[in-house]
Amino acid sequence: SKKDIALYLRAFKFMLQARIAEDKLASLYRAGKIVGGVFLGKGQEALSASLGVNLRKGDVFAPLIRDQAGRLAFGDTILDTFRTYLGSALGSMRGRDGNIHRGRPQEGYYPMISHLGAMVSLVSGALMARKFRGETGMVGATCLGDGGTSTGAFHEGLNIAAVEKLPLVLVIANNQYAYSTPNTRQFACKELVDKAIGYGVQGHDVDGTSLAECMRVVGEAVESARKGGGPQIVVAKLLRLVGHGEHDDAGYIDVNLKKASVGQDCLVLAEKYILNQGFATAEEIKSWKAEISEEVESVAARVQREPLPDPEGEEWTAISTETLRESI
Amino acid sequence: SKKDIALYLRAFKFMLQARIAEDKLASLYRAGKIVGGVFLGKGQEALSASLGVNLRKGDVFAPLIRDQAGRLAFGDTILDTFRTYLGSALGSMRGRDGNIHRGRPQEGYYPMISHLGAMVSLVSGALMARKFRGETGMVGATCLGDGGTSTGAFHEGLNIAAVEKLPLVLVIANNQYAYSTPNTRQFACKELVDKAIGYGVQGHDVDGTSLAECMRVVGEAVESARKGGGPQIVVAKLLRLVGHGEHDDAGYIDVNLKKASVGQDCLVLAEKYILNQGFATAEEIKSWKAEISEEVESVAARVQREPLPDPEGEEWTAISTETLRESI
Amino acid sequence: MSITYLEAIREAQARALAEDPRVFIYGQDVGAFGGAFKATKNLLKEYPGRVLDSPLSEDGIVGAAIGAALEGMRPIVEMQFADFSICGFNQIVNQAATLYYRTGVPCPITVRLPSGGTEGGGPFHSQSMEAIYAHYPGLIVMTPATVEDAYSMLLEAVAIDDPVIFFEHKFLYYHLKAEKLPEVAVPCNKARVARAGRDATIVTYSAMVHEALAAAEELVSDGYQIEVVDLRTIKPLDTDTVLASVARTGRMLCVGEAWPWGGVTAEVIARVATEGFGLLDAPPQRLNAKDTPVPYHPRLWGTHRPTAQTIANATRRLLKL
Amino acid sequence: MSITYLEAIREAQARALAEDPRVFIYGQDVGAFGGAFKATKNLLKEYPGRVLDSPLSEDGIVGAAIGAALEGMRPIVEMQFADFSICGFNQIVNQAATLYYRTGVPCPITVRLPSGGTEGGGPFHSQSMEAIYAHYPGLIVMTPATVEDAYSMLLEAVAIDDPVIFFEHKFLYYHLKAEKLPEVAVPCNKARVARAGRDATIVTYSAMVHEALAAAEELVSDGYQIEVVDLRTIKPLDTDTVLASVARTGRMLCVGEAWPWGGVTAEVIARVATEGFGLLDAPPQRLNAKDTPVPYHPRLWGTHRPTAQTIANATRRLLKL
Ligand SMILES: Cc1ncc(C[n+]2csc(CCOP(=O)(O)OP(=O)(O)O)c2C)c(N)n1
Ligand SMILES: Cc1ncc(C[n+]2csc(CCOP(=O)(O)OP(=O)(O)O)c2C)c(N)n1
Ligand SMILES: [Mg+2]
Ligand SMILES: [Mg+2]
Repeated sequence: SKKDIALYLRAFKFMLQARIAEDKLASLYRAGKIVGGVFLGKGQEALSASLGVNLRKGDVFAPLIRDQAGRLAFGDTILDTFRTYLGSALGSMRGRDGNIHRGRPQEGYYPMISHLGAMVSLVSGALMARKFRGETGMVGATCLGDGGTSTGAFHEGLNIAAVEKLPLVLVIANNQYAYSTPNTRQFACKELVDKAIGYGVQGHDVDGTSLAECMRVVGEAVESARKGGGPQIVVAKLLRLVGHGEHDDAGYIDVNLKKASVGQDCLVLAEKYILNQGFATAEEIKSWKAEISEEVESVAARVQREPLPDPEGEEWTAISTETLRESI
Repeated sequence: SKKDIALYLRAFKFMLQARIAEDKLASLYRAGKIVGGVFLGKGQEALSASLGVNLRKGDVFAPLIRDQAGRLAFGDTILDTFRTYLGSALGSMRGRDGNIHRGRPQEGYYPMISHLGAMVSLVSGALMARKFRGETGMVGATCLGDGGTSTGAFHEGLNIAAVEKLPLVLVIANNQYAYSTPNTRQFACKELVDKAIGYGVQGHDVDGTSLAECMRVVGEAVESARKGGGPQIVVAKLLRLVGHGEHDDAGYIDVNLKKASVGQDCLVLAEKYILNQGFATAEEIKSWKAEISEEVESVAARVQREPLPDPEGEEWTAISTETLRESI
Repeated sequence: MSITYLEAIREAQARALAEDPRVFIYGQDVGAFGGAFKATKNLLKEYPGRVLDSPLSEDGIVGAAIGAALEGMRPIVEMQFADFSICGFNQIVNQAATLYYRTGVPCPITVRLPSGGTEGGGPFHSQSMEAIYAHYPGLIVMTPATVEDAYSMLLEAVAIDDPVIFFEHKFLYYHLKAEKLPEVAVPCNKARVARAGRDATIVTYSAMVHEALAAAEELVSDGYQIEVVDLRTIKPLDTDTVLASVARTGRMLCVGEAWPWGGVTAEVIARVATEGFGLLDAPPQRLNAKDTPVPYHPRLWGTHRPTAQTIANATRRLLKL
Repeated sequence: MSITYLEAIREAQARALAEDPRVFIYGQDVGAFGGAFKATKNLLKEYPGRVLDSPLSEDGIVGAAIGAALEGMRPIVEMQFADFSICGFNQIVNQAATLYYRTGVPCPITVRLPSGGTEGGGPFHSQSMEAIYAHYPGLIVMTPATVEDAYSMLLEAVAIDDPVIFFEHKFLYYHLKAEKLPEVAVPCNKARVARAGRDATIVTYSAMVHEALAAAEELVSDGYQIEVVDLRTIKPLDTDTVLASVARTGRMLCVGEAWPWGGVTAEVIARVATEGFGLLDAPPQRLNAKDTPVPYHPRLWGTHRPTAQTIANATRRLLKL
């Protein structure tokens, strides 16, 4: 349908934005302009974008490491992405936190902490709050990797969501590795989606390299959660097409996986698909890329001219209540 | 077979010992002779004994709150049980820890810490050590309740056992409540055994009120772990027939559950079964009870005459290496 | 009418539920059962839907409370025992405590921890964990010693926008009584001179306040007037009140039920030594629990923790220095 | 040939594996990959089957190590960052640390924690958690500051029957170098006078030792000779060496990279104030990280932690007191 095509293209554009923005972040990292690390979602944009475009204002979203596409689709900006990576004082994290630890809780966009699994119960709690207020029709979404499913936090958070029958959508990107650790050293079930029944939640699996499939399956999962179907887990099979971070050459990735269909680039496939289906012309896509590249370049340049955080101006406190602050 | 009957009666005697010993512990608690708390396994003896009698020297066993029967079957004594509850200086915990926090690690009998779920990974690690040394044919067993399955520690420990294909037998007593919390507030899967597939381990369920069933199913699980079948979880349905502890009147327990078959007393059923099958006569059973009661009474009397821990004599240190001790 | 420390905690929660629709209670067995210690007794009946039994999942419980707080609620979490809060420690210190600093959005959760030693409690139902929480930036750590403080400080905890770790002492639950609940409250960040004195200051908090007061009473017969300062809240810590007392007495003994290394007593001495060195006529002293797990048997436990007796002896030694 | 702090840690593990068949290494990515920081590089190749990649499960990793230790092994656990050890905290402080006291059976595990701040590390990859581990009874807490100590103390950690928390500082990994590895080792429970002085003592540990030494160097031009004491191990803490130094100088500044409340600096000041009050010619001072999460941007981080500059200034103030 027209609507589906429009939504597909919307998702595709967020994939493009994410890919182009992240390529730029990588080059800034190589140029020594970004310290700490840069963590990319290359190969996972279709899954992440599919989630983002299926969420609305009023939903809650706690993305993870490789969700640049989904973040943008949920309302995050390339500007704040670069501000956070470069530690601009004007970014939402004000240089206090950086890179993927980015969000605006007041807008339902939660900044991850590094400890994997910890966001699952957070989103469940947010949904409990909505339930208290009798709000319906909204969902809470969060993302995790194959490694993240081994954390106790994932287990406790998902179980709470199941017990409370909350509209949680937990998207698990099985990109075959947790840093260097392959699935075989991470879990022993045949498929991660086999975990669903043990929590009493609905399980979906999907080919993470296909934007069309991700749009369909993630769309169904979000829809079903919205309709009161309770927690949903979506497990996508795909491959991380970059290092764990830009410091990592990913030499440990099995070449056969790279050659296999799981190793295909979802962006390349989506572009092919668009052309085959005649959703858009090569020229149009080319112009989209050009536009985005231009925006990314100008944002990168702008942010590098922005004020850095000022240690002197900082209020060095972790306490919001002024009367309860002390300097030790 | 003769062997089966003998083993059944062995298990039954441990059930009797546990029941009679625990009744005495309860009365000592009511008499104010035991401080802190007393936690009984009433209604769970069949399951616990079935595990204990299927273990051997050289196996590892980390029992939990309601495993008096299994503890005795694994080699623990009524004497050390009372010493630990009464804090005797001669007990294996020397008054430093008490009640169900009892064990002798040097004999593969691990003392639980209170934090539920924590023993699962401990037993997995013990089995990893045996694997390093190329030892086979032994198993490691541990127990948990329905509530314990909600802990991250359970999840991480079981997953590690699955990844390493360890001979772990995890016996889950679903006694319908975690303290006052019913299953409906604890998990949302239809059956706890549904969790097995999500870990890639073998799952068994069993009627925990039937000693014959427990012997068969737990026996199979232990056997299969011994033979290299990897981790096994056994989920038993039964009902806690006492309070969470002796301080608790368990007024929250649904009367319908008490009336239902899940609410039957496994000890009463086993005794009936023995008589029906002609495994033993009423007189024999009577004499067993008498013997055990006598032992329990004499142990209780003896332990109350034993030296209490002496604060002066105590070496107040948590460090085994003398050169690294300090007094602060 | 007289009310216990435990009842005061129950009353404070009832009032918080009554006055603020954003408040709810989440924890193991807190619902119909009323909690392991009955601190939420009848609250579910009085406030249907606002007192929820949780699964056995401390990490998940705290995480959920934080998420609910982000959506405008004021969750009160009850841990069944402080000792088990360790399983929710990551969510508290890394998620709740960092949120305001990282995002400017506060995290108004209150975590109630039934804490401290009792007869037969043993290593895992007796811990005093205030120091490890206070070490982390971003938390308010309250340690009420009286019925009045248990009530007013818990109400304050719920009202505060920052995450509050509320240490309620199990040893005080039943036997500590007051005639009535306070109308006016001393702000939680002010320490209290629990007994005025002249010869030495004992700085302490929570259940040890009562041991210290008994010791001070005993020392009267030796002809000494001992001042006892109840910190009430250990983070932020009211150093000024402590310094003012030491300025009067010139001598300080810090007493805590927790383990010595890096405990409240170390922090207090560090502050007084750096800021009030000149006020001290003798070296400041500290008395803590022994540096081992909390033993099960009452005879061992009675020696493991400071008592009126050992506090009195330590004070006598201090007075001779 | 020259060897880095990180290589020393790798060499110590290689030697432990070579000399003791009970030793194995367990942690995330420690196998073929050689660990996030390459501290176990090639060890799997050299010791097949004895370096195991774990799932992403800190609680399970530590629990498994404890179980293996009970069965006679000597596990070395690598946490990918110290910050994530919080997820294994319960197993460390309640299981490993209580085992000997409860049962008389020791628990010989070593937990390696890549710790401390670096540029761009941010709130969750920069923490200095030594104080919360030291607060619990039953643990040995090592904080090596030199290549030699990283090597010899790690070997000692593996040999010790008690659980050892081994804080290796990420900031020292690559740039700190030594000519060769030590043959003889100073026992881990002895502090070290890293620089002799006369006018004041700076007590510190881990990466801050190098900031303190730089500060002492700077103060030479002011005509001061500053003594620097490297604690090496913070639990047990070598109070005698600290007191001996303060006896020489009469002045003490304690410096730590961790948060102030109840940190190493509070513990050291508490000990010196109680046991060495008479040795002090001026109030003891402390300098710590600021009481907020560790910030991401280098400009903020550089102000959050003590540096040679701020240590020098604090020392100047101390010298004027
Ligand atoms: C509790 C915890 N332990 C360890 C880490 C360090 N760490 C960061 S990312 C990562 C691998 C994550 O793998 P996965 O969950 O599969 O996500 P992916 O990186 O593949 O997207 C690890 C081990 C962490 N962040 N949190
Ligand atoms: C991590 C943790 N949280 C809370 C507790 C307090 N607690 C002790 S027993 C118990 C209920 C356990 O229920 P279940 O696991 O079903 O075992 P059961 O008592 O029914 O045998 C609770 C909540 C604990 N021991 N550990
Ligand atoms: Mg992955
Ligand atoms: Mg139960």
